[in-house]
Amino acid sequence: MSQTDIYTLAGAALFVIGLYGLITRPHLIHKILALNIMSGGVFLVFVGIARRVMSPDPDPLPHAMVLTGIVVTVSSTAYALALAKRIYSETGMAALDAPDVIEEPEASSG
Amino acid sequence: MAEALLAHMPALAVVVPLVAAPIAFLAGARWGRPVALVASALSVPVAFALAWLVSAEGEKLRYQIGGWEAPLGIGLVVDGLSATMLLVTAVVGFAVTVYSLGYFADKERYRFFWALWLFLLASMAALFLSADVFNLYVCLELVSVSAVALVGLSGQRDALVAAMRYMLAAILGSIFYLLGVALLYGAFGVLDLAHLAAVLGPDVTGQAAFALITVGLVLKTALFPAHFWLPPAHANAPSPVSAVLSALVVKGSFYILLRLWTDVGDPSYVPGMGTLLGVLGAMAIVWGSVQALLQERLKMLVAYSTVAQIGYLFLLFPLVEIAGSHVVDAWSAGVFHAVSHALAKSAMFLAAGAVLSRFGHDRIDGLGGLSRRAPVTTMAFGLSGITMMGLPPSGGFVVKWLYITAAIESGAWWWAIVVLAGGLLAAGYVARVVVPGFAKARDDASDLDVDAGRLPRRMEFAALALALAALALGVLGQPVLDLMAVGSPASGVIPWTGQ
Amino acid sequence: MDWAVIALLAAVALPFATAAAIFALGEARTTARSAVNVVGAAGTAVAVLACAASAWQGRAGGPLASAGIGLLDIGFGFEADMLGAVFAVVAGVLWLVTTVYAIAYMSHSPDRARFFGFFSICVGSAIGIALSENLITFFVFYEMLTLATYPLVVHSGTPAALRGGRTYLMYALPAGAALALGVVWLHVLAGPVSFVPGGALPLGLAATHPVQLTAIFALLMLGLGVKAALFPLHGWLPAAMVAPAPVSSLLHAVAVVKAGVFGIARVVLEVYGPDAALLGLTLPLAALAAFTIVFGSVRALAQDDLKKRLAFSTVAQLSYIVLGVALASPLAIAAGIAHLAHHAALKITMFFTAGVVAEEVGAYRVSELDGLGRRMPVTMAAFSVAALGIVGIPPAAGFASKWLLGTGALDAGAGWVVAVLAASTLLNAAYFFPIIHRAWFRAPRAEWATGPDPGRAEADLRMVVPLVLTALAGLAMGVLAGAALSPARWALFVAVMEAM
Amino acid sequence: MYEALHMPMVDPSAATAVLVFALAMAPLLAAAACALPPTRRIGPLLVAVAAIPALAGAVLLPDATGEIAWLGIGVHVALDATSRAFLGLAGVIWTAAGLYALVTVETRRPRFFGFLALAMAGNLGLTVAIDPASFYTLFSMMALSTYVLVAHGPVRADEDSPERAADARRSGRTYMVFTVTGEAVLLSGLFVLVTGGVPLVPLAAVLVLVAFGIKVGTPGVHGWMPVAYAAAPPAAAAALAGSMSTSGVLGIVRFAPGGTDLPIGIGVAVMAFGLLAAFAGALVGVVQREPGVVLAYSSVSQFGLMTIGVGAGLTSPGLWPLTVLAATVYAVHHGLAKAALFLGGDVATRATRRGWAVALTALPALALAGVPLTSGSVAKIVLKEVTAAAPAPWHAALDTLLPLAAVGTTLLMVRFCYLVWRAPRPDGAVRRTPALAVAAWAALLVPVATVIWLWPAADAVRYAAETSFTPYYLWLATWPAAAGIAVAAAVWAGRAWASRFEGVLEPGDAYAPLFARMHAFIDRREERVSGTAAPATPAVSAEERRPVAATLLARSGVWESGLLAWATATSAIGALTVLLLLLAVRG
Repeated sequence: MSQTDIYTLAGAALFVIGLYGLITRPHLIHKILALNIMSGGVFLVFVGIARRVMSPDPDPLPHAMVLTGIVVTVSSTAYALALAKRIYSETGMAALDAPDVIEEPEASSG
Repeated sequence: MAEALLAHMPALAVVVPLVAAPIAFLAGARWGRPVALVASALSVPVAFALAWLVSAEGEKLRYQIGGWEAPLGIGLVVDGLSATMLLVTAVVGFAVTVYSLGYFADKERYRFFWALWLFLLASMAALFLSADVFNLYVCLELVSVSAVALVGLSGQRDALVAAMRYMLAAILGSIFYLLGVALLYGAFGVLDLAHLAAVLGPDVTGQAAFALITVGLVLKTALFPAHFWLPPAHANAPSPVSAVLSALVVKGSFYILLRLWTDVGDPSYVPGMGTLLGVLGAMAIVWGSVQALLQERLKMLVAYSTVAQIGYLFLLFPLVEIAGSHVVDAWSAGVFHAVSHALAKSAMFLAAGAVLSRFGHDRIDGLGGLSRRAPVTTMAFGLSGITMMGLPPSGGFVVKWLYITAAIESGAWWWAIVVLAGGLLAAGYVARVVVPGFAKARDDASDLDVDAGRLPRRMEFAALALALAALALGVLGQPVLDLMAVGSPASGVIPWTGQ
Repeated sequence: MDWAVIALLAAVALPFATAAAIFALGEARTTARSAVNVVGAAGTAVAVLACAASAWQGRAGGPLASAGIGLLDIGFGFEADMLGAVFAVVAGVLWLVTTVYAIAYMSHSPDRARFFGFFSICVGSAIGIALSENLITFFVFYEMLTLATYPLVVHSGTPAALRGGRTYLMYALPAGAALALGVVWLHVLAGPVSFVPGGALPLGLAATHPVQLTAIFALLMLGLGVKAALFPLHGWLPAAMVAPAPVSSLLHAVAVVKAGVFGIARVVLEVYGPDAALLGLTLPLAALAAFTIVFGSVRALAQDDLKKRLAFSTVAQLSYIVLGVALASPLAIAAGIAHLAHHAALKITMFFTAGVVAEEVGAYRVSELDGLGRRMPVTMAAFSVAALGIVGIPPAAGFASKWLLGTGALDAGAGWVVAVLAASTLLNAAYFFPIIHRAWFRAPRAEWATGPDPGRAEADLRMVVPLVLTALAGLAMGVLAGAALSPARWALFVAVMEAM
Repeated sequence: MYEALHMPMVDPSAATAVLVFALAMAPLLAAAACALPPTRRIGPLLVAVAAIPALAGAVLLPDATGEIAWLGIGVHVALDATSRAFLGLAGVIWTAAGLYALVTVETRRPRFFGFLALAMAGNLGLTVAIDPASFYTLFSMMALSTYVLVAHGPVRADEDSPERAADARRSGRTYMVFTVTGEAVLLSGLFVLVTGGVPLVPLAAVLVLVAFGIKVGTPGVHGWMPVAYAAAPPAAAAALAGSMSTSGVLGIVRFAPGGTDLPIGIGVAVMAFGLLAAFAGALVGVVQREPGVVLAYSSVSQFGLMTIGVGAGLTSPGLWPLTVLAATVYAVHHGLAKAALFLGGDVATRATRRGWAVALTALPALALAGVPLTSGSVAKIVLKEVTAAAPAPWHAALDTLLPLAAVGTTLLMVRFCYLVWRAPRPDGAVRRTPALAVAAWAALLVPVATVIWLWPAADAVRYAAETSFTPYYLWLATWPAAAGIAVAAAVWAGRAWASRFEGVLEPGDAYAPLFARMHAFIDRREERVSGTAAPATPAVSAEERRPVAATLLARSGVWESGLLAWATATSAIGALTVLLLLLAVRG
């Protein structure tokens, strides 16, 4: 098993673990963290890929992309956290409750 | 001078709103409005100029920002498809801006709207112009973040929760997309779309990358069953935002799918993928329409209509795969649907917003006599409904025509049935809104406040103009069809069949 | 631009322009709106007549005035041909008459801007249908007509009206879907289909694709049959009678329903042509039409509601046109085409009358019409003339149609049609004569005999004059059927072209 | 009109033909005068004289043919011997009837005279319109306008009542049912005739004969005749019996495909029906109680005689021209006599002292019976010329039977005169019969007596007229009448016994119960339609069906709320991912 494969498999594992958390954990902070774990997984895959190029020096482009990705993830995480905080202050809980559209449906006219 | 300006048109399309956004932010509650108006108004001629350039050139235009070549520089590519999407974005954007000037009468509370709105426009433009898959990822994120911010703008509880759902779904989609990009790069070592198209070959990693990217974009496009975030987000956002989300934002991720599956690769690259997407599209059409029939609130109804209409976009994929000589029809149908739905759905949301902001509610069973109280708005809603139903003369009809043609030509008539059934279901939910409008006025029973003030005319007429534009596409759509074909499969060069 | 092309474009565009102006003027400006409406209708009438003139000029195979817009390979095109001119003139000229009637009739109704606006759109769509050069354009206007009619059906906004409107849509929209499928399918199979006398299908297509062409024909008939009120697709028409009288008059006796039969004529004669008979499609269509004739008449017998009785009569009469077209001999085709005009003038008179009667004396049922002839003799005389005309009593126009149809049927070797005509005549007489009888021979209702003038009291002249004019037209079209430019004569020209 | 597609032929006599047709249409102006308020007062007078121009045309104008292409679907007009005879007949009768009506009809005058004029125009016009469509058009116009005349009710204001008006309307209804049926059959027949081609000629013949058979009261389809004749005002009845029914004969003459090789069975059947009519009409007629009904059955019987002639003519193509002549002569003779009888009967019953009137009425009665020196004697000889050529068993049988029919006719005439004589005298203030009415009737007697001797240019008629003075024919004409009178005398002698047969058959005979049932049915039906036509409600309301659909819809809403839940939705994404990756890997 090459180094690349280890990175890739670890990345995939993180991705799946994150997805699992995202699905099952109701708390918003957990969900945001789960997403971060998934992102981490993706970055690992990227880093692994950088090594796959048949040259002694790793390909710099994936690293550049990972950096960009990290920036994007950090900012969106920050925004998500702010949103979660705001939701907590508005509703007193940090979870996605059932959206109000799911009230008891009844036959409507038309 | 003029030529120099023309040469930089692709950049201008992004730069104008991008520069205007911070200015609007800094200009504050009062002066942000004219800044946004000017910027979005400027975007329209820029988009037209680009469209003209592309048409005149007859093929893809490449533009390297700062003169840096790929792979290091950021390249912008304009072909017919991009120009079309830019044009729609500019036109809808301008109409929504005009509408918003009336809608956000409470200037202080919505002071951030203008900057976010311009950011959204800028990132949409950048998305449609991006030449490589990673830049597309960045744009996608920018679009998502500004869109989420706009959804939560009112700060109300439902809106915030909806924004959060949207945010989580959007990030999840982006992560899937990014993973796909990583695999793609791993498999082929290039990111530029054109390069990718050149080197794409049968490769498990590449196919897996396509699959993951598709999952991410399906999520962002809210294709059934991944539509879970869309109705609350679109229904609880301020109406101009709803309009843009339904009309443009979901089209952004669809645009990337289109690029990947028809420009870079083709649906047969992953056997069964086209059919699967088509089946999901068909399910979306039926399910979304049925849910629209059930909704009690107008904006929810319109949001579910979007869920249904998104389904039509995805019928493109199976038909492109099997339509033989009518592949152009199938492709054009999908793209044309993106255009006509953008116009009609924004009109519909703007009309719904007008009702909501004038009468203070949008309960469908309280809309009796609407056509009498708000004739222009009702007409805007009804006319955009015609496009939803796919009846002539409307853009929706052209879409239906092309899809059915492709379906019959390829012997897959069941897609034609889906298209037609969707039209009938659309008639059902449009009628739910329009029909009570004709009910006899009974002042004691109507939920429409007689004393509610008049809406600003520009709100009503912005909606009407968009609806009329959607109708006009059904008769005068040929230039749009010509434009979208430039440099695309529809131009006669069909890469995936090697012709 | 040639005057004929200007007339052609004006005929289609003027009603829409009128509609736009009416919507723009809004509810309050009644006088301006009425003026715009009348001027628009008059202009349209002139334009359609000019179209007819240009069609007449080009009848011998000369170039026809045409115009269009391209879209994909389908294209929207208009052309002033002989067949289209019939329907265009009927719709356009009767619009003018109906406008005058409607302005008076609706003078106390709310939402008049909406009403007259959509009314204009309906007429514009009908004229567009008439002057369409190809199946696509036809379909576009056909669907526009479907939608534009809806607000008029539900105009009063009562629950009954909304129900009627819903029934209408339940029929019309799926029909539109079937039509769309048929049109596209045909387009895929045969390429762009322009209407050509004698059929437009590529040579040999019927031999190579009989099953597809049959299926397409069925779809087209399904789509067109709803507006044409062919059994069993007729159910919406009686339900739509909740609409105000001008709508029932112009749209549900002329423009909308005739759009369906006109479409059938176009498809059978100018798309399928001889292939229709070759594929064995005309006989079932003729049989269905024949059944509808009898069925509609039988149902009409049982209606006490005057407008419903008229509606079922329309169901039956429309199938005369279909029958004529399906029989496909020159005389039968001529009968169908002529009946398009004949029935229009006669039936619109009857609906005008029904409206006047409902408005003036509050009578909605046949059983409430006793002695009405004495109260409004002019109105009821016009009604009686029209009724006799529909029954086919000469010399009113209905007879000319019937004569052509009967002889045409035998020409086509369909002797059984004569029996249908005979049965239809008897049934028509059975449901119309009692009305005439009540109006003229029964003692008037007591409340009319009281009051200052126990004798007669006609309605507003703006309503009476139109219905007298249409009745006279119905009479003249029969009396002068042989005269140059009469509908029957015109129809014979068309039929000869079609059958060549 | 289909010929009209080609250039119309220019005919030198076309102008004359157009003129004849225009003269025949003159009553339309009179009808318009009745309809329009300013001229309403003089309308009836105009109607009364409206047939005179056509009559003048029939007498004065030369033979002519022509076409009026623009009118209707092309009107072909011909003034030939046949049309001249029928136009003359119609002109005379309508003038007499019009003048008679002018002074006797007191109720609902504008309507009555308006429709009288329409019927008149139709009747006059159809005599010269020789193409099927125009003939049918005018025939319908005549027949349908007559409804108003039949349903008119009492003509005298003092006798008018809602009940009697309602009775008249029922009679009108009966008339209408037969007429409209006849129109439908006729139209079908004409269609077949015009375009059916040779194989369908027999069918055309049958349809045309049935249609016109209704008009002339052929047994089986005769039911309307006694009802309508009795119900119509006398002037209208005179026109109906004398001229309008007779146009049925014209129709047969014009459109029955005589002169072609028809299956012989058709001719034979026609003869059989004619015989049945001749005898049954007489038998049923003599037991009637009303003079009008007796005259109606007499018409059934008389038209039966003409029908026998037609039947004989149909059996052999060469015989047809003579048949046409015989039918024409007989129709004119019968028409004039019958009209005179109707008017005379009314003049007599209006009078308290009516001896003179009955005596004068006997003149046309004798003519019908065919006694020597009357038109009947000649007409019967002409008819006999045709029947003599009938196939084998028939001509012999007819030789025996026709005189017997004349016995029946005589009986009917005696019965009629008796009924008129015995009719209740008007009580109270004696109303004088207007002089103009008497004059109109008296004037009608002149052609009754003379026309046959003045018949222009027909050898057969001249020959028959001469022959009628030979002893054999004198005897042949006399004995049936004498026998009839003898039988009548015998009946009178045994009247105590015979009176039990009086009224044993209702007017309409076999049809009478059917009519009663029909009226009851229609009346009931009208009640029901108007009673139950509740405001339009759909049979199955949408609300009733709603629950099922609503349940399904509601359930889909619940499912949707499941789909919207975060966990399900993201699980679905996960599943989708797996599915897509599987697709990708498999590919």
